[in-house]
Amino acid sequence: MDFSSFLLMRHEIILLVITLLLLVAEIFIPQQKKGSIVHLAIFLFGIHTVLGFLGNVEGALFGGMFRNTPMIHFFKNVLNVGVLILLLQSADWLQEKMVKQHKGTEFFILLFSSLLGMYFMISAGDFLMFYLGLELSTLPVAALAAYETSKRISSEAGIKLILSAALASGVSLFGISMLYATSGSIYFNDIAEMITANNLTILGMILFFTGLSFKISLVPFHFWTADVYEGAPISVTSFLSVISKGAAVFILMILLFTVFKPLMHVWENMVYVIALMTMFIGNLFASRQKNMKRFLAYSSVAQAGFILLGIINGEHLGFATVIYFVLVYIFSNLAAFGVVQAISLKTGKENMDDYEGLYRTNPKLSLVMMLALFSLAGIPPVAGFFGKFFLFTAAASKGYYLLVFLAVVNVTISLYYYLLVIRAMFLRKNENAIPFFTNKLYMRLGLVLTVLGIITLGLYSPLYDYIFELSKNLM
Amino acid sequence: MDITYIYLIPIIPLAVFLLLGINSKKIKPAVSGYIGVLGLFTSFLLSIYTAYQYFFVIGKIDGEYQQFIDKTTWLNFTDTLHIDMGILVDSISIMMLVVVTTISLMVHIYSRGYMKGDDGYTRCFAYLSLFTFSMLGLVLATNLFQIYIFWELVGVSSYLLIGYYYTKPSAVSAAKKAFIVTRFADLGFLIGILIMGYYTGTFDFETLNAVNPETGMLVLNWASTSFMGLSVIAWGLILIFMGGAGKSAMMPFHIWLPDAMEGPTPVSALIHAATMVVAGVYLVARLFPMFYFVEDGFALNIVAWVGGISSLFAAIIAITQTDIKRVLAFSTMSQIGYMMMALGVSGYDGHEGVGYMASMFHLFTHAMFKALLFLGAGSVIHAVHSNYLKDMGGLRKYMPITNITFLIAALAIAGVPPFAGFWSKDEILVAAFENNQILYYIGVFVAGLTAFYMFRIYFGIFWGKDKKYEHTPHESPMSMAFPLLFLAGMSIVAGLIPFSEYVSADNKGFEAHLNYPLAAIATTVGIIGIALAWVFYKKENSLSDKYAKSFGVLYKWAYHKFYFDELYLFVTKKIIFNRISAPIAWFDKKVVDGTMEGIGNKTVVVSDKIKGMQSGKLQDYAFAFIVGVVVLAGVFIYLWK
Amino acid sequence: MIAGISIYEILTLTTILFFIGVYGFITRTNLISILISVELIMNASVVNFVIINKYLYPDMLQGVLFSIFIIAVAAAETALAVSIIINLYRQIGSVEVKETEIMKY
Amino acid sequence: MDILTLFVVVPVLTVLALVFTKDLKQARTVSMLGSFVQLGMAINLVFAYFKEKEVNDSIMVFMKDLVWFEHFNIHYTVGVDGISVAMLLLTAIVVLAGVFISWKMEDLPKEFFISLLVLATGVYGFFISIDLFTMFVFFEIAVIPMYLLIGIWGSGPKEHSAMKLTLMLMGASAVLLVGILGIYFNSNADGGDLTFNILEIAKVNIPFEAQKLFFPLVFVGFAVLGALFPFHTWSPDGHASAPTAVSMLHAGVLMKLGGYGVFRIAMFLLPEGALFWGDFFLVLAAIGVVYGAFAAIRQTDLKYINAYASVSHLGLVLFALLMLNKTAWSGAIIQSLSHGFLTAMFFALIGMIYGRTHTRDINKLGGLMKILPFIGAIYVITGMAYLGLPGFSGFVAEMNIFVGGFQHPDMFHRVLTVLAVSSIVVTAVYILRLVGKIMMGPLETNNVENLPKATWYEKTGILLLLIPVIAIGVAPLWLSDMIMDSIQPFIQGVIK
Repeated sequence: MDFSSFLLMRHEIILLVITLLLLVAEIFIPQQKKGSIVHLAIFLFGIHTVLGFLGNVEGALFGGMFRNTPMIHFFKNVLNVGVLILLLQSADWLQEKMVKQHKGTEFFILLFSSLLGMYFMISAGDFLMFYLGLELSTLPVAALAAYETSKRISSEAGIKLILSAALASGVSLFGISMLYATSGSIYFNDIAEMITANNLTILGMILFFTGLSFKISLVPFHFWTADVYEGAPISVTSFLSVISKGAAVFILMILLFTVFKPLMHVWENMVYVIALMTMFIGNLFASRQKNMKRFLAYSSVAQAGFILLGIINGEHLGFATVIYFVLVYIFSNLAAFGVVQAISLKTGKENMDDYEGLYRTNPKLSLVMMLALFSLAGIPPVAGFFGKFFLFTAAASKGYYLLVFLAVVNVTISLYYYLLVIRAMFLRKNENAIPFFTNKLYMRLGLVLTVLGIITLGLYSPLYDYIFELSKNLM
Repeated sequence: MDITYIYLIPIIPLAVFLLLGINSKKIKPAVSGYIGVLGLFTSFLLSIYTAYQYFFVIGKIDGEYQQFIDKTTWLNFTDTLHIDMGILVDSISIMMLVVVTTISLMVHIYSRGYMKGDDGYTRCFAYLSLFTFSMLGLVLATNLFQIYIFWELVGVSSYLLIGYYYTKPSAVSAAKKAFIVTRFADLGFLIGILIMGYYTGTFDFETLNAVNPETGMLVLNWASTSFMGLSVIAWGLILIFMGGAGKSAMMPFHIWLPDAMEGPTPVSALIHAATMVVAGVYLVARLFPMFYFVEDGFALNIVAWVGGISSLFAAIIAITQTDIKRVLAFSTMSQIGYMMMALGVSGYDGHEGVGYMASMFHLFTHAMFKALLFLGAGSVIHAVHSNYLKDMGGLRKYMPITNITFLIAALAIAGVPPFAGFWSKDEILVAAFENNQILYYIGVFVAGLTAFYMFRIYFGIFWGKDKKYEHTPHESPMSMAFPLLFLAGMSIVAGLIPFSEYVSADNKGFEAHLNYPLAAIATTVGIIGIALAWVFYKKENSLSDKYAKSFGVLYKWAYHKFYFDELYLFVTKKIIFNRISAPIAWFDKKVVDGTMEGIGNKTVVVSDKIKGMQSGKLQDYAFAFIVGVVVLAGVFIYLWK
Repeated sequence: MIAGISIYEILTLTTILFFIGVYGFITRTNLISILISVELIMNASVVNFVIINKYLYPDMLQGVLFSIFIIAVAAAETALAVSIIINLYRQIGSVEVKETEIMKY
Repeated sequence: MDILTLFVVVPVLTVLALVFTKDLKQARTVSMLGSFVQLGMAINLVFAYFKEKEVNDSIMVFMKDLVWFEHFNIHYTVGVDGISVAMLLLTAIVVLAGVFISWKMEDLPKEFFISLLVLATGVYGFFISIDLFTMFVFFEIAVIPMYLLIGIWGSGPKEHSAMKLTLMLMGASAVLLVGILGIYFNSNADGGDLTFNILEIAKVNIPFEAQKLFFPLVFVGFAVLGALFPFHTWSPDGHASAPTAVSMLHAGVLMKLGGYGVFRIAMFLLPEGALFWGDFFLVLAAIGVVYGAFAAIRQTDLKYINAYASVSHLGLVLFALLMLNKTAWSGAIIQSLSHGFLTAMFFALIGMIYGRTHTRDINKLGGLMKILPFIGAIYVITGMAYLGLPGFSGFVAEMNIFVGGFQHPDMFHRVLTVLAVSSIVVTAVYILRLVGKIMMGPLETNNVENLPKATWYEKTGILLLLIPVIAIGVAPLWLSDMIMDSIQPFIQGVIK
């Protein structure tokens, strides 16, 4: 075995090294200088992100357990960018609050572990690797959710997440065991060849599917979402809603499009039904929320429903549109969470009512929020519109016009509650509006990056073309 | 013949209008008066010149008066249908040119005195010019659509002039009423035009009216489609006549005319007596060949009857009214009914077309003496500051010129020879006698009524009781007196014009002779009417009240104008406003909008209803999870594979 | 291979185990009990993997290996869950599941 | 840069410049300059169009095509025909007038003008696009600023109205989106690639089944913006709450997107669907025409009256479009233009009256002619033009529509035309009621005697709008011919 083949695991290895470095740093850096770990972590991760863009690699390791393709590689980069922005947005919070409680480094270690899990999950070539990746990505997040140990809701969020996740992965495992029973292998490629549409296989697939649905928070497996999002620290919520969800969507799609391709006639109906439920339930719940985090939680449930419209396509068009949408979604949601984060950090306020009159005191933040919400709602010319439009195109290309129609009805409903936030920020006047404040460099950088992403991703078409090319290779 | 200079006749008033309208605040009143009169005078001269040219120099070719047309396309509809703008010169349009410019000039001159000191002096002249322009455009129109365009413009100028005293609510509502009623009638006109356009493929009078000596009407070859047993062209004509009836205040569209007297009196003279209200007559005359030939004159019959009945109806009402302008208004309606009737009973060829000729003749003479009556009435009103008979009496001592001219006009309208009205009325009765006996008798009866009510107010104003006035009335200034004198002159001599030589249905002209027996009957009836008025009103006495009582209900009904206003009010207020519009507004608010809002509200309600699903209990979530799995498995394994 | 016992019987057993776990998860009031129920679900899968490997595909050890990993991960999971539960206990002095219902709707 | 793309670029640049302005004075000056440049460009385009048309015989001229999303075959394709040219001119004029009318915008002026110009950008983009996707993008860009414009600077129940308007319009655009996707995926019916390009799709025979399915979606999607009964209810509330310039722009320009879209997409691309569904929608449109007029009679708020009047007048546009012949279509386009100018004028005047008397309730107004002669006179003129008086643009439009409608060989259509014609009387009723009530009659007690007279910027704004109304009304031939020529290729699709 040639060691150069470990280059395939470049992402994983570097991230692991960074994590270990931080661990070491945690030990050796004296208490009063712990704040510098934040800079160090961001710096290291920044380098990691940049390194990720250097060249694509393709191949498999460990007898096919681990594989890397340009698409996977690209997606890891996407996740990296997302995490980097997230780190930038969280830096102030960590330095001001968490470092003082002597747990600044933990955040990075847990977060990076989770990210590492995702890397493995999306690179998985068999169910074992997939399962390990899945668990590795979930467990640290559960710890992170309970990160603010002094807060009761944080612990509650942690409990809810870990138990639900355990249940989900248990169900999922049971399903995998059935697939193993019918196909005799846990390798994706083998299963794909063996699979037939018998009852046990379908049951296995459904059980497995629910496990991932849980991560993507599809209805009716979404109930944990709102509670955990509300209880967890904003950075963690943000991570859950964009990075974790994105990775899960990616691997779900790969599995559905490759391993379960022969069962497409079953799962496309399933996806159809779940997509509808997810969009409607997510939107109906979101329209009533007052807490911004909870609000964004339901909105992200609804967004997951839209993603299924791309998945239902079942071909590389669907694949490309979903990846593109996820990318756009990462930027949009991060922008929204970033603003919530900034405001929460300065004032501790997280309710929609507190945002009233925000534009008159903090115009820039409000504008970022507006762009983010427009992008989430799918209003041109920001990127979200293109993302959604392409998803609908993907669904429509298979003739699912009714589904698209209901989806656009949902877009309208979702617009309603996004506008509620805009109403609070722009339309209302408030004596006790949140006073003007300025953000520190990291936060600003984090927001600017997201805004750039929101604006350019849509208008800059070569990006989509690039994704489209990549998705061709995967299939 | 180069006729392009005729464009100047309407364009000059338009220019005056724009000049005065845009600069209404900057121009001094005195100057604006001069500008208005000067502009009109130019138009007047041009009209006279045109008339001379047409009738005596170049118009008649091969014993027939020709049509001269000059036009350009204004708007294209389809390859064949288009609106042209241009001028059509033939005998009736020339005749109308003369009438319009003459009366308008007189009214302009008169207004300089009458409107003196009014804030809106300039505005008044601007509107008058606008009206004159529109009316001239209407007269000269070459096709149905052009006439419709100017028809509407005339309507709006009428609106503006009736509502001239716009701070007075009654004036505003009168203006509104006039516009809406005529607009409603114009709806018929427009639909008629559309029908013509669709079935004949043209709007041009030239083509529409074309009569081929061998095959008859050209239009008839184009369309033979029928609707409810009547050819669509006939329907079209009836609808077009509806427009005409609206503008000419025929039954049942007459209700706006009495109210229109809210406008300044010179305006009433110009628009609501002499020119605009005869537009309907002119329209029917313009399309006369069609009316005559299509469906054997079915539509023409309607014209005759509507005219006859309106004439009778208006004359009866006129007897009972106490506002002198309203009496004159009903008189106008009555006389126009006469003209309509004349058209309706007319034939086409040669002497058969006497009704047509008579109608135009009466239009001409009526314009002169009715304008005179109005201007005279204006002069009286100017002097006593009231419209009502009860405030007048014995004015002959104070206003000699007005008295004499008013008397001349009254004699003219009463049909006493040799005044103008006698000649034209006689021709009408001849035509009616020859074609429709019933209408003839109506006509004779109306002639008597006309004489009666006209002298009723004449005596009431100038004779009767000797009233004491707070301010001693005085004769009007020269600017007002001159038009009176001029028109009085016209009222005397106009009847002597050998009209039938120039204007006739087939454009060939014929020689009209006085029908002595009929003339004698008409004159006698007229004189009886005058005599009765003399008895009742010459001296102040209670005879009239007594007789009025003896008529009882009829008097009451006539006094209330047969409750037409109330009927209209009922239809508009109770039916349209309350029974159509209000329910629609309600429906829109509650049902249509309610549905839309309801969808939104329901969504919120549903959202609130289902919030219990998210109970916060971990185990409920797990239960939902498991149920989800089981249901999915059940459905997709057993039901929907 | 266990003589006299077919794969169906064992699979039935694991299925029952799975549903016992689910039932326990849904009905227990104590967070620790719930955690134990989750373990049952996991173990059902573990047994499944081993049995399927042994009975159906004895020439490769994929299933067995998988089950070892599951056990390890389950242990980590339990440890983490317990630590969070302890943290909760520190704040409210209770490990009842009904204490975790603050966030809802 | 090509002559058309500039129409999008200039407002965007204006917006960017506005970002750096500091106060009302700077903001309005910048907006005014930007809008002036636009107007100049629009006028220039008219001449350039005529010139180009002499040498270039294609349906659209000044075409420019850039690939955008290659895999979906999405292009940025622009081009204009006579209709778009006219619409662009309308937009430029109304926007400039709107800027003048908002001369004294106190609250957040910079943001106001930015929103206004973003809206304008969307509208310009919409009119120049001939790629369905690009068109749709601009369509939504034009709609969304309405929320802020009404919500922030509006009056009355502005939040509710803004939300309602936005949701209904976006809901419509959602329906439209499905329709557009339907067209897109049927654009390879004759072989060839999927495309969003309108001109190319028009050459394809989209299967009848698909046309039947997607025509109502596309039609309704656009027609909601054109206030199709029964989806018009956003309009009264929205107009009533919106600030003056926004009402102007919205009723004057934005609502025109509806008719234009129906014409350009629904009719052009799905002619068989149009024939199939025509009668149904025609009845709806005819109901809207009469219904809107009757509803207007009953209202007491000036803006509500105008909003319902718009329902009626724009119903006429849809009505004409469904008549499927050249005359009626040309009438529809001219009506769009005419209504655009007139309704903008109306709203501007209402704004001026409201700004002075602080009421829009007609029962509290009266005799304003005496104290506000300029506004009064223009109000009467606008009213007269609105009720279709010859000499103003409304007449030309309505006559085209009526004559066109009546040229339809089917009796049913002619009967409906007669019904639509009858709306002119009802229009007269409410316009005259309005004029009589607020301008004439005695002065109402609460109207102060010395209200400020119209200012120069108000006058400029109004005259900008009045000039084209009269120009079209007096000499319609050049416009009518320009539009007729452009309709020719479109009508051929329907005849085929």
